[in-house]
Amino acid sequence: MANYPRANLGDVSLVLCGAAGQGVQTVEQILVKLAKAAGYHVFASREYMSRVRGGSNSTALRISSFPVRAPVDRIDVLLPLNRGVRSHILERIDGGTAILGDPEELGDEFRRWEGQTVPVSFLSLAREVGQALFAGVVAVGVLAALLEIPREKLEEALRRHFGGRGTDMADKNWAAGARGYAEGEALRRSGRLEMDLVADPAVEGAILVSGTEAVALGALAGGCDFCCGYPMSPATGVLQFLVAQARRFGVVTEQAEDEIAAINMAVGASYAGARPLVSTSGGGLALMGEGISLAGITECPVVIHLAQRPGPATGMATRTEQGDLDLALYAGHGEFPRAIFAPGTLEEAFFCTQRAFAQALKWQSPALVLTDQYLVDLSHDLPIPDLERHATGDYLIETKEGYRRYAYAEGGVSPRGVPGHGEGLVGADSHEHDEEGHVREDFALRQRMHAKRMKKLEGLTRDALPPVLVGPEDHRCLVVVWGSTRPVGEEALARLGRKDTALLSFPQVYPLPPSTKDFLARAERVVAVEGNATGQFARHLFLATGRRPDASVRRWNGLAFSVEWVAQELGKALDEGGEMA
Amino acid sequence: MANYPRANLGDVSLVLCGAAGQGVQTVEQILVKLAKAAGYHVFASREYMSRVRGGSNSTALRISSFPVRAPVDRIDVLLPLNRGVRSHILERIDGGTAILGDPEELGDEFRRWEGQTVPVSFLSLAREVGQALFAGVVAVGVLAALLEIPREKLEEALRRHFGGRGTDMADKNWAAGARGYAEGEALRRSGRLEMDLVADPAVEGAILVSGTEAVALGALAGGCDFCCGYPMSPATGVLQFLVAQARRFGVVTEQAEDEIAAINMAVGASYAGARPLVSTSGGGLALMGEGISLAGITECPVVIHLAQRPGPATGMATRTEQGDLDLALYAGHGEFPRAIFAPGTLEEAFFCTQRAFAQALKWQSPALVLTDQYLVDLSHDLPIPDLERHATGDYLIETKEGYRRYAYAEGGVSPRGVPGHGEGLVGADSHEHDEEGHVREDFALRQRMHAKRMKKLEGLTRDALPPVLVGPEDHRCLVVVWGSTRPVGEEALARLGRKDTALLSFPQVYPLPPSTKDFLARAERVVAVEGNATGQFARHLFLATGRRPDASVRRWNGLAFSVEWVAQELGKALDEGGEMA
Amino acid sequence: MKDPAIFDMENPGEISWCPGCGDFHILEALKKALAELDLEPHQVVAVSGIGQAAKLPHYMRCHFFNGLHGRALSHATAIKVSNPELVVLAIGGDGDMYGEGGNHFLHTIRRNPDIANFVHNNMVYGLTKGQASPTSPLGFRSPTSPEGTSNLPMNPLAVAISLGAAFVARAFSGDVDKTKEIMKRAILHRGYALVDILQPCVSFNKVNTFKWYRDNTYYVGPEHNPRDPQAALALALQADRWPLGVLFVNPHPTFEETRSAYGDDARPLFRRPRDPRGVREFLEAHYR
Amino acid sequence: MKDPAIFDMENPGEISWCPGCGDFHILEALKKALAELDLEPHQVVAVSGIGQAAKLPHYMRCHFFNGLHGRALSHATAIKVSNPELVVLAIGGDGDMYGEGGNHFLHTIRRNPDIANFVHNNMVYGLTKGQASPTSPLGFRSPTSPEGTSNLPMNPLAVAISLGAAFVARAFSGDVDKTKEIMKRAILHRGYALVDILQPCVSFNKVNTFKWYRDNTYYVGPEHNPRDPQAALALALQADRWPLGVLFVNPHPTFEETRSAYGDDARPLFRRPRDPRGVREFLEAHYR
Ligand SMILES: Cc1ncc(C[n+]2csc(CCOP(=O)(O)OP(=O)(O)O)c2C)c(N)n1
Ligand SMILES: Cc1ncc(C[n+]2csc(CCOP(=O)(O)OP(=O)(O)O)c2C)c(N)n1
Ligand code: SF4
Ligand code: SF4
Ligand SMILES: [Mg+2]
Ligand SMILES: [Mg+2]
Repeated sequence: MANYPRANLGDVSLVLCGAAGQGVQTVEQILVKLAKAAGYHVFASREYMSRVRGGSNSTALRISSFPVRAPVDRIDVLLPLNRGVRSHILERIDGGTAILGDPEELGDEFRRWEGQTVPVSFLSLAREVGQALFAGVVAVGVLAALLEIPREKLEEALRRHFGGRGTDMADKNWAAGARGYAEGEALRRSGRLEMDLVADPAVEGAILVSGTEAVALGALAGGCDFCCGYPMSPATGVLQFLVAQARRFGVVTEQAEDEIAAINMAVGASYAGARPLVSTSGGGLALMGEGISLAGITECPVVIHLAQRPGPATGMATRTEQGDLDLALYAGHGEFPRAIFAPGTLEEAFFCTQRAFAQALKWQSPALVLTDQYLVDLSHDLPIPDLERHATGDYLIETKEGYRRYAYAEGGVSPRGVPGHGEGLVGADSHEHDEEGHVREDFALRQRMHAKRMKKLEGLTRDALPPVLVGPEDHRCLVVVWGSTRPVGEEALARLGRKDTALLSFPQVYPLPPSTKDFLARAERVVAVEGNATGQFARHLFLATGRRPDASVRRWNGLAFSVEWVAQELGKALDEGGEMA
Repeated sequence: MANYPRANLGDVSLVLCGAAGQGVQTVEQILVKLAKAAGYHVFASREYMSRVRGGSNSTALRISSFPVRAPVDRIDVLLPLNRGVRSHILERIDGGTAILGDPEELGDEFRRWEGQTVPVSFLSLAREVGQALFAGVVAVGVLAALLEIPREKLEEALRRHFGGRGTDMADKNWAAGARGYAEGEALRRSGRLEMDLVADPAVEGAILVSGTEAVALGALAGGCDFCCGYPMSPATGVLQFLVAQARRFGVVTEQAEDEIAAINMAVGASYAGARPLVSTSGGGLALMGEGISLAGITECPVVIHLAQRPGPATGMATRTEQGDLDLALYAGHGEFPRAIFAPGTLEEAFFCTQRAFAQALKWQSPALVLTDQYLVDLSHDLPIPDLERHATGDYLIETKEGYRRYAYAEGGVSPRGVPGHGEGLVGADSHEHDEEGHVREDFALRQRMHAKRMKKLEGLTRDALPPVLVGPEDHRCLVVVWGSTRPVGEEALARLGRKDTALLSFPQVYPLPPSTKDFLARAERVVAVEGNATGQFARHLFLATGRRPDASVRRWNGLAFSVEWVAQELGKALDEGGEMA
Repeated sequence: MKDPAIFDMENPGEISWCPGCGDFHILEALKKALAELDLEPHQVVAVSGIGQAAKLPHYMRCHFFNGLHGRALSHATAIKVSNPELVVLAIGGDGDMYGEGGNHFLHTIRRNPDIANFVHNNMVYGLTKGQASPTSPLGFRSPTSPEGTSNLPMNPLAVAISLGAAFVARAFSGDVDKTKEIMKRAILHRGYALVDILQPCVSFNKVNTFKWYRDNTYYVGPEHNPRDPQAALALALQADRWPLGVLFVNPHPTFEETRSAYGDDARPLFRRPRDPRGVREFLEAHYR
Repeated sequence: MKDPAIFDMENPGEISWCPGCGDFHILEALKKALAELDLEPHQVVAVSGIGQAAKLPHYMRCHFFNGLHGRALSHATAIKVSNPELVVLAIGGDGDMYGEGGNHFLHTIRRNPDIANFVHNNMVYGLTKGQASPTSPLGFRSPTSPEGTSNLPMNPLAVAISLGAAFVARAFSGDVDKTKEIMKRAILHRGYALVDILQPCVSFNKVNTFKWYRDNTYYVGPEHNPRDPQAALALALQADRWPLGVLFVNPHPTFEETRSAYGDDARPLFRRPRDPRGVREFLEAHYR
């Protein structure tokens, strides 16, 4: 009956739904690893409610013969582990969707789509092994068989995953998986549901990481050795990752009492020579402004990971948005230089975070890395990034007697010493200060010191990452994206197949390199795609270049962009029909 | 020998210097009142160090036959109460300056200007009355005589000022004042020092207030009945004023434990129907972002007075700057409407603060009033402003059963109820919420509610105060100023006497009214004057209008602009020679 | 005495607490307490922060202000002082009140507004999935303390008593009836009243379970004199078994009572006429 | 034992404290304490917030970090844990440490970094000109409390003891010698050590003057057992006369000692090589 990939497509889009705490993530984790091991490219993204148990969350997987990096609305196979699937998922069901579900659990919920439903008795199969809890693993088995993953691989994966909980648990899970596998094979044989994907040898050797992991590992590659933070979705993962790896990588970690303690500990650590990272979301950043300003005047390098979610205030705690660019640009009182990165891909998440450390250290300034819930929670396969090439120096000197921390310097960068390294005394001061860091009310000194600090903005600008152009050099139209919207923009453009249009993506959003202006000047029509209501990046681009995007594609409902939606909206916007920015 | 006003001028510029805690402010207060009572216009501004005792502070007075509203570099009479006068004052001494000082205290400090020095034995005269402490009052007496203020007026003023400390103190102070008066008369008669000012009958009935008082009284005129804050220069005065008047005006006041408590108390108070004001400086505002964002999503009107000082971080605690416009524009995470006022005169300080309440209440949004150390600490005479005309409604309804706080409404404004007023239940929520204020994860609802809130920005824009044009309608050049730089810009322009140039001043900086664009478009050359290093307002104007000022005049050394300096810089900038913005 | 059902939601959406969570019992106790005090929904404002506990106001019919993580005490104080006629409750978790909100906890006690502060103390961060909280026991393993937390657990009762709090009590959510009684006393008490409510978190705290609380707590008897700070502190610091009940009572003037704005006028702020003419008169009298 | 003069500034600018201020004595005691502990300027980091007290690091020769109002404990903790070889002092006023910084005060005590916290407690906001502070006595009149503050004064010692602080002491700046001795013990103590130093503010506190402190304080005798929390609390809460000296000692592992980053490597962080190859190996081993 149903055969995937659909015609002319190379990937299967699989959506798993379930209540919080019900194991959707376990299913996802095992399945994704299995699929990758089988040589398929995998892409997984998640959306979930702000609750610990119950509700209905979903994971969208794309399993593919070629690399996939963006979510689609299209659902090929929907696997609802329990009833109560929410309308934004149901709306995506089309005539080509197969629903793989247990009638016992779902009851009437999918009555409308009876013809497309492939009933599988996950629950009773699970109960045969022990209890209903195993239903998820049964589902893994079914899908593994459908994906033609060898049975031994499934066994191996399940035993590895559950091995830590004792052999009995491993046995039972494998038993559940095996039952599912048999069911899946039967489905396949019956022709009711088939998936035919071609493995790609390039997947061999690739790694599979999430956005959270890419940011945290990028930080480690940048020499991060201090991480403190206060839990806040969707930023907590980065802190927790570094806590878990603290011993291995020698990272001092601590859960702070609040965000103010976190940023101030980071500045203190930096003064003492550590390379601190702070991970937070918008509400936390809104509390950190004073501390960031302190980093500015004391010239202490600190890196802040800002994982965005919809605001204002608590907003939508587990959803996604790109609504805090303005905040990142202007957080903190007074004027001081900073750098802001906005990785669009996992490669960029590694590299930009590493680079944030390098730039912070080089220019003795705060640096921010902006991600969002969508980005930190997605994962896909990618080649191991080359992190050695971008290793950062430590830019530290051994101080001598008479050392002056804020010695006047061309370019604004005074040689940085830390207490305990050399004979000098190292001062730092939040007031306007003299070269030693002592508070002094001198108006000419003020002007000089402020200019010295601001001078570093020139260096940061020289070092700024150039925007990435994808598509024809001789384009007429330009689609600009920043941060996590890059891949969805790319795939949407590819889908539109327009030869006249290129995509320009900004892994660094501040300072913008001078080349930005040329890029924008060359295009006849510019369309900005971003995940907020007011067009913050479009405004920011205008400020930097004098070119106001002609139209924009914006979404701010808490959900990530999909390829189809962006393609549709871009289609309109590129044809001059779009909303004016 | 010395005769003031100097040729072609109508005012005397008098600078008093002294250590903190040494009574310069007492001298200023009494003198200014006396001069005003004598029918002179008075203008006083202060600059001081961040310390409790010692150092050297100064007050600059202009006593005048016509209204004066800005500080000048020119010093006609310098009165150093003690040695240690700082270089930024000494640099302003010119050939026309008379130095009125006690050789016993000053020693060699003014040797360079021996010929211009008029020795007065303040200290020995003071000791004759009792102790050196009275030297300041002796000086008041000298100056009163020089200003031809009747002796009885001096006596009355001194007795009133010191009456609270007992008759003995009043008598002694009057004795000191009388000795000074005699000395001053002698000086006058000898022709060594003369001041000839013409009284202006218009001064009669005028009031004399400081920027701090104008903001606080403007707040009261806006119905302010709640004020909390955490002490921070230069914002503390507004809180302390309202504390002092709490009983009279029925204002609930409290010194909070920190700025976060202050802003959150304000939001809570607003929810319960109060009209809260919070007064802080940049460092405090940097901590309040989350609370402001809460006001945004809960739609609770709050007014924040932001008295700027130089940053980053502690910066220069008692100095002035216009460096926090960006912060005011973007503080808080997520997107929500706000209004930002920036009074340039004391009349505007009254009116803008009152208006901030009116707009906050009408549009259920946070409103900010930006001042700076220079503005809050200056004072001058002005006619009693008409505050009744601008009285604000309370925009409150009595709720009915089934009341929904966030009911959908054209224009974005839901009828506002408060708990305890009517039968309805009133909810407020920091999450994205439904019409009752309950948290609900619904993507369409999110989009709708966010749009409803943002819609209010249109109303705020319609209501926005227009910029004020001073000078010829048919100008070729336009000088733009915001906030406290307005009067200095006006006087500087007047001094330049250019017929081709007008001044455009912005009492409201966000949202900017659409007319802004026309104003800027009409001018051939636009020069922005502002007190920060990076040209924040120029950037902001560009964003709103697409017109980038052609040049700018900026200062960020912690001191207020002076008429002479602005005139000089404007002269250059208007003639295309100025620095490009 | 009213029917607790008047506090039930008209359209109860899904409650997002985990089945078996102690929060349900606290909600039940609260509705009963309010009803037994003869209060109606429009007299009560439930103020909360962010966390699982802090969702409570969404599950109860009354006025509510669900603000920011850690700031409920600031909001509640201001609401009460702006309208002293309201019964104001500040509700939240241990992370909310003692972690992010720790400074407001300290200073609200000193300020003494007439509010009741109910802290659902599950010794863990529930909503953000299991990190250690300020009250987590030493050695508590969590995603931010995989080797066990090394921070000493905070004793909120001892801190509150040290600060001279007006009313300090501890309850256990597993005992709805007694919790309700303690809540009633807290609400009736003039001034700031802390009730630290021990609450099992079935999802993330496997140490301090229902059984653990039951086995390690007892009610203080009538022999305890709650006006005696030393005795109260001794109880609060008791580590082997944790006393439940009202440990400390220290009546003193409330924040509202000491505001001069209420010196000559008892009306809530929103009921007062505001007229800029007063400012004109003041200017005429003092600034000419 | 070194010469305290090694801590004198080479180019002493003007000191902006008022003549007669207790801050001078605290500075003197501190220099002596460090010298007697045989410490040199390059071994010591003076960390402070903002306030009159917090200006101290500008008047002493050593490393210094003069950060933000209220945040010195966060800075000091991080400096110590980033380089445990340094002697780290956190210095500030009562407003700084107990007001704006109250939350860090609570949680730094729980965290227990090996730092000494010297609080110049003048019971007033000096730098901002005389507002009431968290420790101001009830009824203290100030520009923000003209009718007298109604907030109960905070007892920082009792709070610290309630939280199980490692070391809690009170000193009086008027007695340089004893203050110096207490400082030495605080610096030597492993873990967080609070010394609340009673300090006259001649400009703004006309209540708690030098004489007032002298008349209302006494030193605890050797009969006091500082390991006994109940006894320590009783002393801390004593209201008629205020005990000076070390009230409480509760040794337990420090923050630095419990960081796994120091499990296998004692070097300060800045001395460690950082090599992204470790990340590659980790990726190869776990993410393929
Ligand atoms: C400023 C800020 N920081 C962090 C968060 C994330 N956050 C929400 S709830 C919570 C902790 C919840 O723990 P607790 O207060 O104990 O409540 P519980 O869920 O255990 O009932 C945190 C850290 C937030 N919402 N706001
Ligand atoms: C965030 C912030 N809020 C407020 C201030 C203003 N401020 C500086 S020092 C101070 C209080 C000083 O009192 P205390 O800490 O007791 O020190 P003291 O001057 O009495 O020694 C305040 C409120 C500030 N610098 N930063
Ligand atoms: S996570 Fe814990 S506290 Fe939160 S609802 Fe579940 S059981 Fe209750
Ligand atoms: S104001 Fe008080 S604390 Fe500050 S220096 Fe002067 S006397 Fe000392
Ligand atoms: Mg909790
Ligand atoms: Mg103090």
